[in-house]
Amino acid sequence: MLFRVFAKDQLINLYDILAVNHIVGPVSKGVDRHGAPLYDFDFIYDFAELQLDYTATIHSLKRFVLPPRETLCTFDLQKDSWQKHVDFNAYKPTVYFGLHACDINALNKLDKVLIGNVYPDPYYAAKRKNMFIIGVGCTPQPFCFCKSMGTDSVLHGFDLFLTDLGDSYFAEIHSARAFAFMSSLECREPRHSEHLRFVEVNQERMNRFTCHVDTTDLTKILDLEFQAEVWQEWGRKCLSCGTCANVCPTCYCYGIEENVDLGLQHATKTKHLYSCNLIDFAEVAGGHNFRPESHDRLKYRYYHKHRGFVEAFEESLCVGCGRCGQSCLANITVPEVIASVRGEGANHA
Amino acid sequence: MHKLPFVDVLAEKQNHARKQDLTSFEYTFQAEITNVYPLTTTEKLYQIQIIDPEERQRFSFQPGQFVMLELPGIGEAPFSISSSPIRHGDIELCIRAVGNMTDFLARVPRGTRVGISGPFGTSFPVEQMQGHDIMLIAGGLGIVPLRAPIFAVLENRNRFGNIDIIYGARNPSELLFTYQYDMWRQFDINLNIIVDTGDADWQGPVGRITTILEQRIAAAPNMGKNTYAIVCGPPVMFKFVCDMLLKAHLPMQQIFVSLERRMHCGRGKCCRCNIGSTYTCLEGPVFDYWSVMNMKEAI
Amino acid sequence: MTAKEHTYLGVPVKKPKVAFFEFTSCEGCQLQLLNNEATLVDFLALLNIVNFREAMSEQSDDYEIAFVEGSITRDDEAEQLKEIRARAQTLVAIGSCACFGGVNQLKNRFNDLAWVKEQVYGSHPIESREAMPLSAIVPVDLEIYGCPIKKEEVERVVTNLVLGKSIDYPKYPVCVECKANHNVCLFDLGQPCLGPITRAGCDAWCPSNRLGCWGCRGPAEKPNVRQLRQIMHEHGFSDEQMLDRLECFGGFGQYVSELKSASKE
Amino acid sequence: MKVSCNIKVNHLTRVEGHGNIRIRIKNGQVEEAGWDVVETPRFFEAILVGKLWENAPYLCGRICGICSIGHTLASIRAVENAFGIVPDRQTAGLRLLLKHMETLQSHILHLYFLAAPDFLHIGSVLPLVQTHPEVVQRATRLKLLANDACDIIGGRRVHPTRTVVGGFTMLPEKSQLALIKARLEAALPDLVKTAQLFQTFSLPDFVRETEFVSLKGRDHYPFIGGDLVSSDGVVKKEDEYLQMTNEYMVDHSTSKWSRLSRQSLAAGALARFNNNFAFLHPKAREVAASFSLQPVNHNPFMNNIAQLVECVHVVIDSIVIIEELLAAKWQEPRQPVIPKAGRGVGAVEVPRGILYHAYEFDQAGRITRADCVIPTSQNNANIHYDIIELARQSAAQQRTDAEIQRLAEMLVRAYDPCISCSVH
Ligand SMILES: Cc1cc2nc3c(=O)[nH]c(=O)nc-3n(C[C@H](O)[C@H](O)[C@H](O)COP(=O)(O)OP(=O)(O)OC[C@H]3O[C@@H](n4cnc5c(N)ncnc54)[C@H](O)[C@@H]3O)c2cc1C
Ligand code: SF4
Ligand code: SF4
Ligand code: SF4
Repeated sequence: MLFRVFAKDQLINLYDILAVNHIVGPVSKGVDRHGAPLYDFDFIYDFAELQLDYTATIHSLKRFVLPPRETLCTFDLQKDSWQKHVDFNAYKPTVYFGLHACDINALNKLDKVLIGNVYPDPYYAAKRKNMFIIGVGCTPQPFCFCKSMGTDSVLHGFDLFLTDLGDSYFAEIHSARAFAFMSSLECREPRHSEHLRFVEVNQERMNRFTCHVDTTDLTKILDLEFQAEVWQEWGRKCLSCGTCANVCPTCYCYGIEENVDLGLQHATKTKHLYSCNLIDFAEVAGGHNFRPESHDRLKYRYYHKHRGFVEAFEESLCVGCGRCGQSCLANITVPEVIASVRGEGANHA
Repeated sequence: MHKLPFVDVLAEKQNHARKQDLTSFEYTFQAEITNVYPLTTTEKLYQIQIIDPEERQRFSFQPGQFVMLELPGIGEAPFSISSSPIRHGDIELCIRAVGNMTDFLARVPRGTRVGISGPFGTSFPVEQMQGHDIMLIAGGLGIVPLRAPIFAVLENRNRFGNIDIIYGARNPSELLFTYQYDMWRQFDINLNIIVDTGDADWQGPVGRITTILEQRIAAAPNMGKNTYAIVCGPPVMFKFVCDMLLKAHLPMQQIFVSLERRMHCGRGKCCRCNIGSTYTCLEGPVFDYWSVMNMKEAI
Repeated sequence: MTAKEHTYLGVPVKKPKVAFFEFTSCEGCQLQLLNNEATLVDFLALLNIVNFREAMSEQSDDYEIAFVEGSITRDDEAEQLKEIRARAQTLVAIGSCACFGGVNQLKNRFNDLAWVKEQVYGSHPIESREAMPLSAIVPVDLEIYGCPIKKEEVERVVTNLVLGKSIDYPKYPVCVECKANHNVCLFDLGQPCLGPITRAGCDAWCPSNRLGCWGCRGPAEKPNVRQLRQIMHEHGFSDEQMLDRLECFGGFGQYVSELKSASKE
Repeated sequence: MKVSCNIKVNHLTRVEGHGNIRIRIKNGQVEEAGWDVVETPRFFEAILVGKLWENAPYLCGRICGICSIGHTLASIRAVENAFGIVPDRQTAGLRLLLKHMETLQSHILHLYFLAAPDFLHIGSVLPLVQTHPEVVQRATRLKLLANDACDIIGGRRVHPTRTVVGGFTMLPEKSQLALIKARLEAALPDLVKTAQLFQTFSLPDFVRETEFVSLKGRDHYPFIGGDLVSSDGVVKKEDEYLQMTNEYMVDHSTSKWSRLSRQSLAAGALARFNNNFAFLHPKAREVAASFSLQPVNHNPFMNNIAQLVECVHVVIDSIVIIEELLAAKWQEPRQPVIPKAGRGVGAVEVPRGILYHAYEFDQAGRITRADCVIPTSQNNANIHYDIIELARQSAAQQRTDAEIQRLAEMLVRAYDPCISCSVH
C-alpha cells in the first residue's frame, strides 16, 4: 500500500477531479425529534453537500448495489413465442465518497456470497465492478460494535482511504486509478511524525468504542440456545416489519414478482428486497410456514448472520454498524440480543 | 477531470467454474411444452423439450436435481425433474396446481413456450448406491422427485440389490403414475402402495406408510448397512419414517431426503430456501439424514 | 371499442364485461380509475365496461365482474348489493369503505344513531343504519384496499383478473415499503405512524410524503399492535392519538376494542 | 298537440353521486317537476365530534373524492382560524397553487368527460377514443398535468397527504415545480383548442334569473378565504357564512337546501365569474368574450363556459405563483400548532362553488361542533327551480319527451353537481 498526505483544503480538488462521474456520499437529511442530525447516502451534486464528518447514515449503501426494487428482465410476447431481455441496470461508474470501514467491509462480505458463490449475481456484480470507493475514518458512535465484529478497519475493497489528522488527510492508496487521481493533487509522502500521528489517531478511535458484543463461541452458543426462552421474549417485541434487514448493509434476501403489462404484450420480472423477519418469508405451497412465529424469524436472522455465514465463509455477516438496532422501533439491538442469548443480558429469563 | 472507465460485466470474461461469462447466469432455455397428461385432478405431467437441439443435448442433470420453470409474466418456480437423465433436455415435470404459477400452468395448452433454467441442486448418489439394496419411500407428491432415480436404477437394474418402493397417498384417486406400476414390477421391484382411505375399487392396503415400512423392516431383520433409503414427502412424514429407518440400523449417511422450501432464485441468493443457514437450492434439495439432523428446523 | 382477442401463453384471454357501482362513499376510488390518464386507454381496452354511472350513460345488467365502492348504510343499498352479487361472477370491493366500512363507520362508534342523525339533520327524519362493509352483507371475492385505492394496484389486479392469474397482497406492514423508499422514520421526526402494523401495498404513500400512516389498508397479517402501543407511548403519543388512527377506516375493528379496554385500565 | 310527458331519471349518470330528475307535463301544463337527492348521508359533522383537531382535515378531505383538496384546505383554514394561525406567504402560495390545480383537473374532467358527450350526442367519452383520439389525448394531457401537480404539491391527487394544519409536511423539489411550470405554459394552446371545441357546441338558450354567491375578490379572483358576496348585493364576513347559506331540509332530498335573498341561489364557476369578472386575467376574459359571456349571466348552461374561462385563469395564475416560489428561498414548511378553545370558519372556492367548514373546539383542541356547507347543497334549490322553469318553457315550445329529458339532464350536469359531497 502507498501512503500520501494532503492538506484539507485539497479535498475539494479531489472532489472536482472526480466530479465528471456520478458521486454518492453522505448528505444531511435534517434533524430528528431530539435535534440530532440525520444523514444518509445520496447522489451529490455540490461539494458543499458532502458531509464527511457524518456520524452514521440511516440506510446503508445497499440501495446502490442491491436496489430495493430492481427490474431483472422484461419479456416481449408474441402469439406463440417470447423474448427475454436482460439488463443489469448498471450504466455509469460511480464514485462512493466517504464510506466508513464497516460499510466497505459489508460490501466485501456481500461479494463472498453474491460474486464468490457458484452462481454469481450478475446484477450485483455489474454495479460492484463500477464502483470507485473512497473510505474515511469514523468516530465510533454509542451503538457501533464493529470492533467486536472485526470490521473496525478495512484491508481491501476500496481505492482510497482517508484518515483525518487534524489539518491534513492521511491517504491510503489501494488502486492504480486512485494513484492516478492522487498524482493530480498537491500531496506528498507522509513524514515520520505523521506516521506516528496516524497510529495515534487510530488508537484514540479504538478507545472510543463503548459498545461490545462477545462473539466467543457464538456459533455454538446459538446452536445450544436454539430453544432458549429469550427468543420468545424478543419475538413478542418484534413487529416483523423487516426494517432491520432493510437498513442492514449485508442483508440481501429477496423476492421475485412477475407482472404483465396492461397491453398484455409485455411482462416484467422484478426483484424486491425482502426480509426474513416478514411473516410469509418461509411459507411454502399449501400454506405451511416453516417459521410461523415472529421469534422463529427473528432468531433465524441472527442464526444466518452469526452462525450460518460464519460456517460458510469463516466470518460473520454482521459488520457491527448498529443500524438495525438504531432503526428498530422495538429497540431490538444486536448487542442486547446476543448478550441475552449468552445468558448475560437483563432480558435473560 | 477523470472519467472512470465503465466496466461492462457482460463483456468481461469471468473465470467461473461453471459457465463462461456472467450473462449465462441469467440464461433461460426456451422450451416447449410438447405434451400434457392429467394424472389426477390437481397434478399433470408435462413433457417439456428445450427448443434448440444443441442446448437440449447439452442439458444434462442428475436424478434429484430440479429446474426453475418460468412462465413469463406469471411466475417462476422450482420443480424436480421427474424423467430419466438419459433424455437430457427433453424432460418431464409432474406439477401440482397449488398457487399462482402452477394454477396458470394448468391452463396452458400444448405447444406453449416456457423458460427453463438449471439444473440446480444436489442429487441422489445413484452411483454410490450400486451393489446395495434400495428403499424408496414416498408420500404424496414425494413420488415425483423419486421417479428420476427410479428410472436411473431401472436402466441398470442388475447393478442393484433388492429394490423396494413404498408409496402412500391419501386416497386411490391421488395416486400418481399408476400406468407405470406394472412396468416397475416387471423390473423386479417390490412395489407397496398404501392409501389413507380406500374406495370401492381399492384392493390394496389401507393405512399409513409406516405400517408397510414396519412390515418390511420386520421381514428383513438385517437390512442395516447394506441398504440405502430415499425418503420424500410432506415434512411430517420425514420424522417418523427416518426414525424407523435409524432403528433398523440404516446409517444416517445412507438415508437421503429431498426437502422442499420456497425458492425464488435457485441460485443461492434469495435466502428463501434457507434452513437454518443452509441453502436448500445449493446444498440441497437432496440431503443425507445426518445433515438434516444437523440443521435446525429442517423438518 | 372492438375487442382484439388475445391469448397469453396460449391461454385465451377474454375481455370481461365489467360494471362499476358505488354506495355510501366519496366516489374518490372511482375517480382514481379515471385518474389513470397515462394508462387509461390501455386500461379501458382490457375491459368491456357496461356500466359506469359516473362516466357513462349506457347501462346494462349483463356483467361478469362488478367493482363496488362504498359502504352499506341503508336498506335499499343492501338490496341492490344483493342483486349485484347475484349477477356478477366476481364481486370486487374497492376502497376502504367497501372493504371495512371506511371513514363512514366512525359514526358507529357512538352506538347512538339517533344522536348522530340529530347532530346533522336535527328533527328532520332521515334513513340511515350502521355503516357496514360489503362483506357483512354478501360474500366478496376480492378486496382492493386503500383510501383512496392506488391505481397501480388496481391495474395489476385487473390485469391478473383478466389473465386468470392469482391475486396476492403483501402480508407484511408498510414499514417495508417505507424503508425501500429510504424515508426517515416518522417516529424519528416526532410523528405517530401506523406503518408497523398496516398492510403494505400502497408503496408507503403517506410516510413517503412525511405523513404518518393512518392504516387505511387495514391490518397486516398478525400485527403486533400491543408493541406499537408501547412505541407510541415511548414517543409521547397518547392512546387517544393511536385510537384516532386505528379506528379511522374500520380495518382494525378487533384491535380498537382491545385498545379501548386496555387504555381504561 | 300539447306536450304530455312523464320523465323520471333515476340516478342521473355522468355526475358525482345519486340524484333523480322528475318532470310530469300534462297537456302543456307542468304538473310536477324537480330535483331529488337520494344519496346516503355519511354524517361527517357528527363523526368529527370528540375528535382531536388533527383529525379534521384528514377526515374532511374524505367528504369528496373530486374536491378532496378543497375540503382539506377549507378544513385546515377553519382550524387555523380557530387557533389564530396565519399561513406565511410560501404556504399560502403553495396552497393556492394546489387549489388551482384541483380546479383545473375538476373542470377538465367535467368539460370533457361529463359534459361534452351530451353535445356530441354520445353516452360517454369512450367512443371518442376511437373517433377523436386527439380530443381524448388533449383531455388526458390537461388532466394529467393538473393531477401530477397535485401529487407534487399535495402529495396525492385524491385525499392529499402533505397538507396539514400549519403548512405542509414537506415541500416539492424546485426542479419539479419548474417542470410543472413548463407544462402549464404548454397547456395554454390545449385550452385554446378546448375553447374551439366548445365553440362548435350549441349551448341551450335558457335563462332564469337568480342570485349568485361567491367569495368577494379584493385584488384577486378569490379562491381561499375573505368576504362573501352575492350578486343581489349581500356582503358578509367569512365567519357569518350561516347568514349566506341558510340551510334547510326538504322532504325529497337527503341533501340540504339553501336560500338567501330569493327562493334559491347559485354558487360555482358562473357565480364567481359574475361576481369577480374584473379580477380575471385578460386572456381569460378574452375567452369569455369569444362566447359572448359577460356578467351577470343567468344561463346555467354557461357554467360550462365559465369553467373553461377559469381554466385559463388558473393556468396563467399558477405560472405566476410558481415563478414567485422559484425565486424565493424555501422556508420551514410547517408552523407549530398550539390548540386552544374557540371557533373557526374556513371558506374556500372549490370547483363547484363556495365551501364552508366551521368547527368549535374545547381547550384541548377537541371538536365540540362541526358544520360543513357544500356548494352542491347551496345549488340544489336552484337546480330544482331551473328544472321546473325548463319544463315550463319546454312545454310552451312543444319539445319532444326525449328532448326535454336530454335538456334536463344537461342542465343538471351543467352545475357539475357533487352530490355525494353535498350529502356528507
Ligand atoms: C426443490 C423443489 C422441487 C419441487 N418439485 C416439485 C415438483 O416436482 N412438483 C410440484 O408440483 N411441486 C414441486 N415443488 C413445489 C413447487 O415449487 C411449488 O408448488 C410452487 O413453487 C408453487 O408455485 P406457485 O406460483 O404456483 O404458488 P404460489 O402462488 O407462489 O404459492 C402458493 C403457495 O405455495 C407457496 N410457495 C411458493 N413458492 C414455493 C416454492 N418454491 N416451494 C414451495 N412452496 C412455495 C406459497 O407460499 C403459497 O403458500 C418443488 C419445490 C422445490 C423447492
Ligand atoms: S427486529 Fe425490529 S426492525 Fe427488525 S423486524 Fe423486528 S421490530 Fe422490525
Ligand atoms: S445486522 Fe445490524 S449491526 Fe449487523 S451489519 Fe446488519 S444492520 Fe449492521
Ligand atoms: S401509508 Fe397508510 S394511510 Fe397511507 S395509503 Fe398507505 S396504508 Fe393508507
